Order: sequence, then C-alpha cells, then structure tokens
Amino acid sequence: MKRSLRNWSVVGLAGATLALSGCAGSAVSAAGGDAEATTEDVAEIHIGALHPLTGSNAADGQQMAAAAQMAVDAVNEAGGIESLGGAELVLDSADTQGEAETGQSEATRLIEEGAVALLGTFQSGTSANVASVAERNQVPFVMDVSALDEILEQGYTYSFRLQPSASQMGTQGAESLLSLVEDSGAEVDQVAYLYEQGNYGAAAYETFLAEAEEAGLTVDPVIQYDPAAVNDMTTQITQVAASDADALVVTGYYRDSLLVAQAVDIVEPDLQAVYGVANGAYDQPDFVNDAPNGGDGYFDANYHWDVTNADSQALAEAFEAEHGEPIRSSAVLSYDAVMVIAEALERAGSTDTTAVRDAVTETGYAPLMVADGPVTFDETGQNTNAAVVVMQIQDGDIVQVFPQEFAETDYVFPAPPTE
Amino acid sequence: MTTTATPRTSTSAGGGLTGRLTTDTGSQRSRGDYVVLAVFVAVAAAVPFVLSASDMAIANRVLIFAIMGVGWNIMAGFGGMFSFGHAAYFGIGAYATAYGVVVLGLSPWLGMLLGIAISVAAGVGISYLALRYKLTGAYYTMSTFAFAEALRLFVIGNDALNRTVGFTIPVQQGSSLVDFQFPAGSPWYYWIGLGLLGMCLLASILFVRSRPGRFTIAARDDDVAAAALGIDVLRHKLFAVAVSAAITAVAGTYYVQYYMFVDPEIAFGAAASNDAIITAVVGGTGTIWGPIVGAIIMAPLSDVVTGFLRTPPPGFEWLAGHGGLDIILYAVILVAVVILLPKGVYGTLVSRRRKS
Amino acid sequence: MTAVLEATGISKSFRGLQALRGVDISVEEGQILGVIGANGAGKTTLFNCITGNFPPTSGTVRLDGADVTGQPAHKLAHRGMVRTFQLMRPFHTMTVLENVEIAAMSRGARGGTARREAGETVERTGLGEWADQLSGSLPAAMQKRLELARALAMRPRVLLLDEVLAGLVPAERAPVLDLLENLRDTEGMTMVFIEHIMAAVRRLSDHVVMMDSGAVLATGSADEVLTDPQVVEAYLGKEASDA
Amino acid sequence: MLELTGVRSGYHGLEILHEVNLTVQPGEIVAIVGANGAGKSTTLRTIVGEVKLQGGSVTFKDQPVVGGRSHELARRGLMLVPEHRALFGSLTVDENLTMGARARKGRWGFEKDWILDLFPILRERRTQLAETMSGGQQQMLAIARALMGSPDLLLLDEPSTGLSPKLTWTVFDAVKAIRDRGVSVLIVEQNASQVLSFADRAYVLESGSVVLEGSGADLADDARVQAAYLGG
Amino acid sequence: MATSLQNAPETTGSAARRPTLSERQKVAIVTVSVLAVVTAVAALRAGSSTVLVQALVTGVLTGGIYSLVAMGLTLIYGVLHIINFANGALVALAMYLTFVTVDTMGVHPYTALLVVVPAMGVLGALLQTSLLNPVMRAPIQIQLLVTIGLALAIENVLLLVFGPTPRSVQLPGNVGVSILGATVELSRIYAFVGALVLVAILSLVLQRTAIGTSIRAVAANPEGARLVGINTKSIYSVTFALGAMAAGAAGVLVAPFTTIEPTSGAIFNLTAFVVVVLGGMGNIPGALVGGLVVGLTEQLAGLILPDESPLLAVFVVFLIVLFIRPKGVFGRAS
Repeated sequence: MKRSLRNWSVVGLAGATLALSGCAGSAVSAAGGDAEATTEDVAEIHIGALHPLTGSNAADGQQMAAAAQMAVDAVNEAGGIESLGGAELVLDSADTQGEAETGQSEATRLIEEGAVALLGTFQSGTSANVASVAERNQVPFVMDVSALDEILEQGYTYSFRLQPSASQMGTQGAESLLSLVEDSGAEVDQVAYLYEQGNYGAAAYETFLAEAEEAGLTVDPVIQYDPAAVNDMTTQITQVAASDADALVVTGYYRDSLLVAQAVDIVEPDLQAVYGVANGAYDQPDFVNDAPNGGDGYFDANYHWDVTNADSQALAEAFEAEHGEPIRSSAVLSYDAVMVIAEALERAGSTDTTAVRDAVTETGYAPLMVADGPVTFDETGQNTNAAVVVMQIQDGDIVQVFPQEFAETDYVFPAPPTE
Repeated sequence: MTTTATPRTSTSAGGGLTGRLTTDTGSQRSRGDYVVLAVFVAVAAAVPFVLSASDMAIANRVLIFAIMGVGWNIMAGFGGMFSFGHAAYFGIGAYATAYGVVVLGLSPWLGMLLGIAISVAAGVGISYLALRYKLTGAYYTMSTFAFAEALRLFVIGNDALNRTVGFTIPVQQGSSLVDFQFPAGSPWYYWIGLGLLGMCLLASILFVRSRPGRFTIAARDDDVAAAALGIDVLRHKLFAVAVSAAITAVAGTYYVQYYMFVDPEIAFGAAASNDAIITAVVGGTGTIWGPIVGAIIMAPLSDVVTGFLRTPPPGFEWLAGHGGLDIILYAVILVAVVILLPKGVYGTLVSRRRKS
Repeated sequence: MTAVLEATGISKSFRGLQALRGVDISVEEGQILGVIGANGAGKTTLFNCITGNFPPTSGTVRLDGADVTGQPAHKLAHRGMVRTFQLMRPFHTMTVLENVEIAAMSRGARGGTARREAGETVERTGLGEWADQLSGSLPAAMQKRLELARALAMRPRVLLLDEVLAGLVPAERAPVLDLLENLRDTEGMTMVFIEHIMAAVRRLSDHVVMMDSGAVLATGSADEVLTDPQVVEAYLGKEASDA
Repeated sequence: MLELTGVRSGYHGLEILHEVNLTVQPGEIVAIVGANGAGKSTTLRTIVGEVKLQGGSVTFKDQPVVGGRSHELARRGLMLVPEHRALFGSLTVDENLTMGARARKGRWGFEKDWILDLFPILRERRTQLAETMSGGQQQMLAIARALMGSPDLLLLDEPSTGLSPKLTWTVFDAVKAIRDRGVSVLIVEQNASQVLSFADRAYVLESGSVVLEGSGADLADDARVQAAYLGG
Repeated sequence: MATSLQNAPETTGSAARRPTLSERQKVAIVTVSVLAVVTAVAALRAGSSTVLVQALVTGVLTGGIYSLVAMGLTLIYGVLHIINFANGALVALAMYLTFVTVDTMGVHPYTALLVVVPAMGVLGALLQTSLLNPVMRAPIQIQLLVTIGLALAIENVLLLVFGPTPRSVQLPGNVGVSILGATVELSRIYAFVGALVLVAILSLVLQRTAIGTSIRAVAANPEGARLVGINTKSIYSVTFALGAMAAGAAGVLVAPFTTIEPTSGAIFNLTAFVVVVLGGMGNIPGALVGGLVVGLTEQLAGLILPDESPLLAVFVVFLIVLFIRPKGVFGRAS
C-alpha cells in the first residue's frame, strides 16, 4: 500500500528506539506527520500480547510481556503513531498458560476487544493455534519466540516470525561450527549429534546434517532421546565416547541438556567441544549454576540479542533497572515484535488489519537481535535475516564469541568439556 | 468369575461404581429425558445471542467436556468399567480427523467417521483383552491408563503422524458446513458442537433404554446374575465400550475442528482422560444429565480464574502472575465432591428429590 | 426316561483345595432333586460348575444328553437351564419389575410383551406390591422371591434353586412351595434345589442327594436319605445318631 | 455380662432381627441354634457392632456397644471368631497369635502355653503361614488367636463348619475347657444336637426371632428343635 | 517373599497357595533368557562392548531409582489398596523440601533426610486421616480420584509457591566412578544403595516390629484386625505415612541428579506404576526387581530402537504382563 514510505520507516523506528535511550525523537516525528494524508482519527491502538505468564515457562513469558510494554511505552513517548494522529499504542497482555486452548480463547478475546495485531507466544503449539485464529480473523500475528517450522507451513498470510526457525538454526548452527573450526585452525572431522526426538530437535538435526555433509563433515553417531522420559544420559555419552567424534552437538531442552552435561562430566569423552544448536540450556544463566564445572567452555549457536549493539545495550540496561533481572533474548524478540507492528502501523496509516498486515510484509525494521540484516519476511512469513550467534560459557559468563562482528570476546577452541 | 462376594472390589471388570450410583434405568422416567433433551438443546441454542465471542470460547469448551463426559459415562457409569484412559479414544478421534483432513484431504465429517471407526475398533480390542483376561480393580484401571500412554508414545515416535508436532488444520476463509469451518467467533461452531452433544445425549438415552443398554446396566449391577439370566456379559460390555469410544471420538473431532490443532499431549495426555472422568464424576456418574452439569461446572474454571487474576480484587494481587490456581481449584472441587457428594452434584440432587 | 440334566464325576479344586470330589447327580424330566448337606459341603460349588459360572476341574455336565461342560452361563441359560443364588444378587439400581423384565427381555420378549410377562411373574411370585420398589432396598425375603421371579421369567426347563426358602418365615414358605410344586406338576419343570429346611425337602423331592466334604454321602428318596445313620450323624452330630 | 434387649437390626435399611432378647451370664456357654438364614450370624455381627443396630440395645459389661468400633470392643474383652475365621493368611501362626494378644488390655491372660496345649497342632506349626493350613487347623488358630486377647466373652460363629466330626469334638472340648476357666462363651451352631449337649443355655432362632429358649439339655430333647432341622 | 503385602482381594483369602519354587524358577528362567536375547540384540546394535556394559550398568542403576520412587506406591497399594496417584507429587514435594532445607541451612543434601522424611510422614498421616479414611469403604476408583486431586493440588501449590523456574541441589563430591568399565555418577550409586536400604528397612519394619506386624495383619484381613482390637483406620494412617516417608526418602536421594520442578516427580509416575505392576502390587522386594526390569528394558530398547521413545517398549512389556500375568511377573501366582 505505502511502499514509498520505506525510507521513512527506518528513520521513524530509529526515533522510537532512540527515545528509549533517552534521546528525543521529535525531529523525526515531524517528518512522519505528513506521511499519511487520510489519517483516521484514533486515540488508542490496541495490540494483543499473548505469553505464558503462568505455567512452566512463566519466567520467559513475564519478561516478554514486560519488554513488549517497554516497547509500547517507547513508541508512545516518541509521539505514538504519527500517521494516525499520534495515536497511542495500548498493550493488552494475556496469559496463554502455555496451553493451546487458552492461547486460542485469549487470542479471540483480544481480537474481539479490538486488537489490530497480535504478538507471542513462546510455545510453538500455542503459536500454531494463535496463528489459525489470526488467519481466520485476518489479524496480523508476529511471533517473537516459536521455533517450529511447521507453524508457517500452513500457507498462512497473516502470520510472521522474527526468530530463526529450527531448521534455520540447524543450518546456521552447522555453518557457524564449520567457520569456527576453520577459523581456529583446529581439526574436527567428525561430530556426534544428540537431539531430542521431537520435531524441534529433528528439524535442527536434519538441516545441520545437510549443511555438514556438504562441507564433508561426518556426523556420527546420531542419537535421539525422549526428552520427557529420559533420566540418565550416561549410555548415550558412552556411545559418543566410543566413537571417533571430535565434538558433540546437542539440540534439546533444559532438563535433558543438563543431563547431557552431567553425563559428559563423568564419562569424560575425548571431545574438543560440546556445541549446542538451538539448545535450551547452554545459553541459560541457570545452567552455569546447575552444570558441573559451571559448564565452562560449552558453546551454543542460538538466537540472541545483539550485545554489541548500543540500542540493545540501552534496552538491556533499562530493563534491568526497571525489572531487576537481566533481560532474556526472548524478551528482546518481543520488543522487536512490537516495534515491527508499530512501524507497520505508521506506514499503513490505518488500523485496518489487512492494511497493517500488508505493511508488516514490507517491513525493514533493524532488530535489536543478532541478525543478518533488517527484518525481511519471505512469502511464508519467516524472517529470512534471522540469525544465530555462537555463545560460549567463559568463567561463569555467557558471552557472544562468533562470528567476529558480533563477538564481545574471543572464543576458546578447542574447549574440552572436561579438564 | 468367582461368586464369592469380596469386600472391596466388585466382580465386574474395573469394579464399577456400583453401590454409589443413582441410575436412570430408563423405563420409568426417560420419556421425560427426551423432553428435557429437546428443551436443553433449544435453550442452549440461544446462548450465542447472549454471550460475547470470547465467552463463546468457554461455551465451546463446555461442549467438548460434556461430550467427553457423556462418552466416559457410558462405559464407566452405565457399563461399570472405570476407564482411566479415555484420552485414547479422544485422541484417536482427533488424530483421525486431522490426518484425514490434512494428509488424505477428506472432509472432516468423513474424518469423524474414520475416527469413530478406529476408536471403536481399538476400544473393543483392548477391552476384549482386559475382560477376557479378567482384569479387575486396580489392574483394569492400570491397563486403560497404559493403553492411552502407549498410544501417546506411539504417535510421538511416528513420522507419518508428525511426531510431537501433531497437525494443524489448514484455515479457509469463509464458512463451509461441509468443511466444518467458519470464521472465528462464528456461532456455527457452537451450534454444531451443540448438535453433536445433543446426538451424543440422544445416543446415551437410547442406549439406556435399549435392550443392550439395559443388559449392560444389569451386568454392571451384578454380572454373575446377568450371566445366569442368559445375558452375554462380555458382548454387552464391549457394546458399551463401542458406544463410549465412538462418542469420545466425536469430542476429538470437534476439538480438532474448533481449535484446528492437535498434538500428542493434547490428544493422548492424562489431562484429557482426567477431564472426561472428572466431568462425569463431579456431575454424577451413571446419570444421563450428570456429565452436562459437570461440564458446566468444570470447563469454565480455568477461564474464570484467569479472568479473576487479570484484575485481582484487593488482597489477591499477590496471586497475579502465579500459575496453578485454576488447577488447585479444580482439584479441590474434585476431592470435595468425591468425599462429600459421592453421587456427584446432579446425582445428589436427583436422589434428594426422590427421597423427599 | 433319560436324564435331562446329568453331571458325572464333577471335581473342582481352588488353588489346590479340593472343593468337589467326583460328584454324580442326575435328574429326570419333570422331577425334583433335593441337594442337602452342611454348610461348606460343596453344594453351591456344584451348582456353579453345572451352570457354567466356572468350569469343573474334571467331570462332564450333560443337558438333554448334550455335553455342555464348561459352556458359559449365559449360553446354558438360553438352553433352558436357569438358577437362583443363595446370596441374593438383585440388579440393585433397578426396581423389582425391571429386574424381572430384564430376564424376560433376555429370553427374547420384546418391549411391551416383556413388561407384561414381567408383571405376571411378579404377581405370581407374590411380589406385586413391591413391583416398583428398588430391588437393592428390598427385605431379604422379598429379594429371595425376586431371585425366583427372575429365574421363572426365563421360562426354564431346568431350574436350579439355591436355598430359595432361607430367611422366609414358615408362613411365607408355603406359597413358594406351592408354586414350585405347581410348576412341576402343570408345566413339567425339572428342578434341582439346595435346601436346609427338611420339611421342604421331604415335601418336594423326588430324589435327594446328601453331600459332605465335597462328595456325595448318600442318595435315594427323601425318607431313605434322611434316616440314613451316616446322614443323621453328619447333619445333627454324633450324639444325635447315638441317641 | 452381655445383654441384648429388643434388638432390631439388618442391612441396607431392611430388618433381619426382630426384637431379639438374649443374655449371657459370666462363666456360661450359651448356644444359638437355628436353620440357615435364621439370623444367627447377624446376631453376632450386631453384638460386635459390624451390623447397624436399628432398635433396642446391646450392652456388654453394662456399657452400650457402639457400632463401627469393633476394635474397641475387643479391647474391652469381647472377642468374636467369625465363621470365615478372618485369619491373617499371609502371617505365620505365631504372628497371628501375637496379634491376638493386641486386644489384651490389663486383663488376666490365658498363657500362650495353655492355649497351645489346648491345640497342640499349632505348636508344631508356629512358623507356618495361616493360609497354608487345613480348615480344622485354621479354626483352631482362630480360636487360639481370640484367646490370646484374654476375652471375658468369646463369640464363636459356627466353629464346626467344614470340620470332620473328630475335629469338631476337639473344638467343642476346647470350648468347654475355656468355659471351665471362667470365660463366657456364646456359640452359634448348625450342629444343634452336639452343641446342645454341652451348652448351659440355648436360644432357638427362626426368621430373626427367638422362638425357644431354655437349658441346653432341655432343648436337646425338644422335638421342635428336631423339627426345625429335619422337618420331622 | 515374606514382605509381600499382596493379599489379593480377589482371592478368598484362606486358600491362596504360594507359587512353588519351580513356578518361580520358570518365571526367572524366562525373564533371564528374554533379557539375554534382548541384550544380545542390543549388543549387535550398539557395536561396542563399552556401550553395552554402560547400558546394562545404567539400566540397573536407573532401575534402582525407579524402584526407590515406586516403594511408597507399592506399600500403600499393598495395605490400603489405593493406587496412589499422588506418589509422584509427593516425591516432587520432597525434592522441594530438600531444596529449601539445603538452601536455607546450607547443610549436606542427605542430611535433609532428617527433616524431609519426618515431615512427609506427618503429611501422609494427615492426608490419610482427613481425606482418604472417609472413603476407604468406597470402590478403589473413588480413592484413585482423591489421589488424582491430591496430585494436581500438590503440584500446583508447588508451582504457586516456587514458580516454574527449575531448582537444583548440588551434592558435594559428586564425581563419576568406574564400575566394570562403565562410568557412574556417585549420587546415582547412593540412590541405588538408598533403594536397597529402603527395601531392607521397610522389610524389617514390616517383619520385625509390632507396628509392622499390625500393618501386615490389616493388609491380610482388616476385619480380623478389628476383631483383635486393632484400630484399622489408624493403621491406614500409619501406612500412608510410611508410604509418604518412602516417597520423601526417594525425593531427597533423587534431588541431586535431577532438576527440581513441580512435575519432577510425575515424570517417574508412569514408570513407577509399571514397576509396581511388574513386581506385584504390594510386593516390596518385587518393586526392586520390577525396577531393574524397567531400567534395563528402557536402556536396551534405547539401543535397539533408537527412533522410538524407550518408554514405549516399557509400556508394551507392561501391557503384555498385565494380560498374561496380571499379578505381576514376580508377584504371587493366583
């Protein structure tokens, strides 16, 4: 609809972001004023945020809701949606409880109460459900966190995803590992792959394998496990130890990945590194406390907020000041999601949900997450510039180490998990 | 089958709830049941004109609970086989529909028939084994539980069934009765669900009045006496299982078409079994209308609590942001009803009225 | 005349405990066989083996000459052999009439017919005024009659009665005995009945079998058996037989 | 010792016993005889409170018996040996006896040795599981277990069931020996002639009512008792 | 198998006969040969003796942990005939109590046993007295429903109080040691030894103490117990308390090598049921054997069928055993 506004949008967005870091955005907001001639006169624009505020992922969900609110506040402080007469954004936050049905009924409620766009939800199952609600109501839905590829394989036209999908993470995880190894000059010919047997683990593994094979890297042994039932990983790690693998790649959730670390600690396989791909534990501060030796040296290729970006740092500081805990990457994604919606509203100059959807499609927002470029949605709604970054646990801190442009400090490779 | 009376377990498979039931055995008062059914459906059909769209989501959930409760009740309430794994039939219904629609391109209605067929076959098969090998009491209960669990694990390991991801029903724009799809918030989901519930209730009433149904109830009351009067207890119990499995599978189909999504945990998890049992138990096991009462009480709990916590009244602010309150409430109601009103809410009302 | 019901060499053991040791009984068309013996002698176990509640460990049951050993109870019921239970087994959530109706329906009667027949049977067994009571809350004596009523609604050719008079006061016994006699005399019904009330045994039995410790101790006419010194000793105790 | 006055009781709201009056004095054997289904066992179960009293009263040592608390009754000195014996099948003979002594609350006791002298077979089988013993041995164990609780009143429900005549007499002889040590015994029997030969007093029960009562010897010769059993 | 509490209510009591030695030998021979064949197949699939040995050792150890968690379940079923669905929730509660104890007092995790086990005992007695004793005469499903309610309530109260973030307890000096060429975490060995000790303690309590004999008496014949002056309801409460204490001990011993979440105990629920049924419900040493069978099945199935959840194999074994030998492979024959 309003393709000509692309350049404006970048400026406007920068303004909104700057507002957060304390700078006034008044100069650019004036520029936005004449962008939409036929301004609808609206005082408030409702955006629905769906997150697991309770349930087993509430820690993430609550941060995500809080960060989304900070994004809304930032936009409003910067003058709201100029193209709509400076209309203020209002965030309607709802609790999915991490359950698909609740997600659906809450999404329906939010839309009924006037939300022009939705964001969320963290759990892939819930997101799949909300995506169908969004589609049927023709309301745009921007997923912050939800890795499962299948959500966007339904031909939806109203759903978008900021974070890399599981298969993107598998591919990029492999690429990163290969470059990292090459960069370090170490010798890694064979890796073992251990993954949870659900679709998440399988997608990451399959794309990793394709990439690795192309580069001549042997992936063997390949071991899958049931993350809900497994209580001991010693046998699996013994299988790894009995092989010629030089490194171990792990895709799994928190509890099982911790079991892997415990088993690695006692079996002491001869490995140069343990390398998580989209791992649910190895970039978590809790893991440092729970794992043997603090998990020192563990890598994880995962989505992460860009520690090297000044705006991101400003957000992180503001968040910690306001909420008393370090911001999680999931929360930064929620922040980005609100910004994508806000920017689309600005360009659409309308609260018509289809117009907003069309504007989202054209976004060029520069995210606070590590990315290969501005947010760019392909025809399925996937952000093609979503990227992973390699993190490593070093002396109790989880730091970005690779690629170079995002590195806050040098990586250590080889990093044998047992000293 | 021993004739020795035993103190704690009934001789019927699964023990049954014999002795703690009020049964509408049919002949005396169920002409009235048809009237009540007609009035119930007519009144309930007006609900979409009263409730808001988001409250309709709760109403639809009530329908799902009710259908599951009615289904479970046939087997456990009237048949005396306390199933602890009705998730199996719910899940089969859901998965058959989803697989039919997504992979085979079938109409959901055909998917429903497919689900019913597989569900009935599975139910009859596993129950035949359980009854044939005379599993009673705890062992019967365990076997039903294990069956649902085994199905869940089977699906998780099965590529053709999409493992842990399950299925998402493709969204179409516009309404289609044939494809069982309507715009979000359309009252048609509710009306169809109500129609299905009405048919399940009708099946339930017909079952209780039918020869097989009455023989099944007789066998529940005393299977040895029933056999001595020429009733093929095994065959009739399996018939009850078939009816029960079919109704529960319908709930699965409706779930999938309404939520447009299913995964192994939703379909075969213990929560689904619990919902079926608790709906019927809270309402009143072995009665036609108990599961409806139970569903109206239990299904909205989670939404009511969520709504309550969204704007907590003074003194309850600390609860905001904490999960679990709804399930605690659910558990407390369950335990309280089981101990204080063993016949369930509806069952107790009925027996009070009868006495007075 | 051939035996309608014939059980030969019936033995039954439960987990190594020998409950029946090679019991033989037979009863001819239109005759009544009384089975007596102390508690624990194996009478009810014998019934259970014959009516298919559980299969005998060894031995053969023949009905109308056909081997029906180990056939399930419900099949035997449809072949015309119906029993009652010593410990009453009403369908306790149903009324008396519904209990009897179930039996009529099982025999094959449809809808209204089953109901009418059930009503007749209920009247015939003196349960008329109880017809609409829940059977579970019936007095024991009425439950006993219900056992009989249900069995009769099956229109059996062979009726096995397990202590159908127990718990009835003498005044209540007479009509039941009259009914049973009438059934034999007018309908030619064959019966086997377990009974402790010897007056009834004397009155009804064409033949009596005395059981003790899982075996047949004596057999013959009622008078023969009840005066058998062995029987008197087993039944009344040693001193009585000495006396 | 034990007094039943106008007792009415039954199951599920239906009455089995109608206005039963019955007493047991210290140191006597009282027998209840009657046909199957006459209400003999129900009488005993009513006395120990396992069957609900619907009218009248049951007093033991001048204190009323409260329903549903039969374990307290045992501690007060009233022990029942039910017809089905209610032994602890998966416990040894010795353990069964030890459990019996649980009921003993400061009363003078039968010494274990005396009890084992009464039933010498139990002494040989002290480590055997109760459920592996024969019916007669189980009956003896059941009585022995009750005696371990040093009862003042012993209730025996058809102790001769399933026993050979010889064993029956062993049991009855034991009952007499128990009485001779001052314990009251209330015994229910089908085996009327035998039990009447040594009972001090007896009641004949028919359809839940006492139809006859008198000394054991008198009733033993009463033709009506014979009639009740053999139909005359 | 004297500690078996199983006096199947289906049996008429007096006439039950124990399995003869030869019967039990038969079962043992079949079990061992099945295990041998499965092990051989697993060996072929694993292609490495180290891995196989590791799988076997891990199987035995996790099996011990499964039986540890199942001990309270089987005890309560054996005496009360209650399928205690809240067993897993009680284990989770014990884990949190361990966490709180260690966190606030800074003591060695195992010293938490001194706090957790008595606390769980008191809780267990209260639960039985207040919630379960009133429905003891009802059919078993009623009690099952009460324990389902309990499980949901306990887990969600834990969620309400502690939130969803996983907690953990560190065991000082928890290193890997080598057994037969397999590597094993010390805390898991302690837990395995704990299972053995728990079997021994429960067996001793049941066999050698007055209260234990009373418990067995109530299990064998509640009516007989009342007749000899035992207050069966207080024995029920004592038994549930013992079961809860066993769950408490399991929670303390398992806490060091698992993440502590409200559902941490429920993860073991499924396997615990299988263990109890395999071992014969109410049979305490049987639970140990059942645990080993489940642990080994899970590990070997993981090698043989790497694509499937190993639990599926466990459940298939479970269903087969239920139908073929419903009193458990190692339970008494009936």
